Amino acid sequence: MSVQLRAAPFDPWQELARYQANLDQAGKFGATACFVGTLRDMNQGDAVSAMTLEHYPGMTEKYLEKISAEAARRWDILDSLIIHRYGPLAPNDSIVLIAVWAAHRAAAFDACRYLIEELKTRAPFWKKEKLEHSTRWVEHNTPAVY
Amino acid sequence: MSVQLRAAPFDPWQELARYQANLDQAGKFGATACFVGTLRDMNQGDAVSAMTLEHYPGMTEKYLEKISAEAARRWDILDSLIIHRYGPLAPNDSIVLIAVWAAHRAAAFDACRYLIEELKTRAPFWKKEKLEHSTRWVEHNTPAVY
Amino acid sequence: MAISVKYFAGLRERMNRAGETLPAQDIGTVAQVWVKATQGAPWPPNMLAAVNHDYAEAHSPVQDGDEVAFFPPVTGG
Amino acid sequence: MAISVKYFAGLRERMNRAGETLPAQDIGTVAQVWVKATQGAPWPPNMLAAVNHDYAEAHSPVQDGDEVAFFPPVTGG
Repeated sequence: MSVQLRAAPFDPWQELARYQANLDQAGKFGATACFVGTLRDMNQGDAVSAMTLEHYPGMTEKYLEKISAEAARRWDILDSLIIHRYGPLAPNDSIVLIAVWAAHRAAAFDACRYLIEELKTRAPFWKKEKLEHSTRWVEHNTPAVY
Repeated sequence: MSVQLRAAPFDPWQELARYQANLDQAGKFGATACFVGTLRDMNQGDAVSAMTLEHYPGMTEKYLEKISAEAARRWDILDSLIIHRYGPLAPNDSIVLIAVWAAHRAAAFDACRYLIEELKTRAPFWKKEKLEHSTRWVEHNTPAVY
Repeated sequence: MAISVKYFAGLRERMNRAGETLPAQDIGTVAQVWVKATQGAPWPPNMLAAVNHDYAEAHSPVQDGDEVAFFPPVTGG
Repeated sequence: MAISVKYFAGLRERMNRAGETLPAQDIGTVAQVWVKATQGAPWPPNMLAAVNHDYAEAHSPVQDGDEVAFFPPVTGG
């Protein structure tokens, strides 16, 4: 189980390859579910040229570790990984990576979905978008179902 | 939208990196949901030393393309990728990779889950496991919810 | 022409062949293909069938030139 | 000792400061921290609060030495 905050850009597929290589669960996991959130160049009808992600150091890690432990308690999973950027981002940058390894797919999917929904609802991150002539704080996230 | 059958081992994270690099949707997708199915070294309480995946050439591709098109019809997604092995496999080999790119996470997750469930329920693949002293056809897949 | 028949997985092993070609004469449905291929064996429980790479039922129509496949429940993914 | 107060995102900008230190005297709840920090401003709708890195409510207790944070709805992921 790992929670990582990153100031620098990261490649989610390289991170997954590296993390899984060190997983020490070869042959045990039959299902890996993952989610990558990526900065789009458009939001609410406006072109977005850059974004700054503010967070609450200390509380962020504590919260993400708490939901990772909760996922492991609720579902029969082998491991989980959360990587989240902070600081300045450019469009097409990965914002968040969540991955869950399990023997079976239902647990992997459900735990992965749980982690991203909890993260989006409660983890102390705030997005400030740079538009053509202004900046704005994002007011709320896209709901889970729409 | 791509459906690929592979006789040789593949690295799902390298495939994702390569496919996404050619996606021509940079800045458009905010959510990528993916699933990797991996051969475990144990099934139904027995050690599995190898597996052979038989499929129905022609029908397999047609079926996977049909569900990919159906996913694009049902959900607001930008692209999808399905890669599936056939032939002889070793434990820890990737069996299947499914990835869905979308603007928002609900569509990406739901389409990804739909694709793996449809694949498992109806795509013409059959697993034959090699155990210590025998081989056996897998009778049915793990259900979606358990 | 004729009907091309294919068998997969455990069914292929039980039939002792991967497929065969049957004369289209007197064949109008998938069930009739099965009966002719097996000399009258009952339809196995859970057996699936396809006509020209699409799933089909026992009563689905079969025409001269079609490819008909029989196989057990699938286990991919 | 004292109460350490932090503000984030749009609230930080509106407060014109990232945080401050308040004397713990007469402070027993999160709501009282907010009142003292703002000289009596009302609790903004949707504002969230945390005590020592855990979510808290307006009525949650605050002790000398605690870190209390106020912030708008979160938008990570």
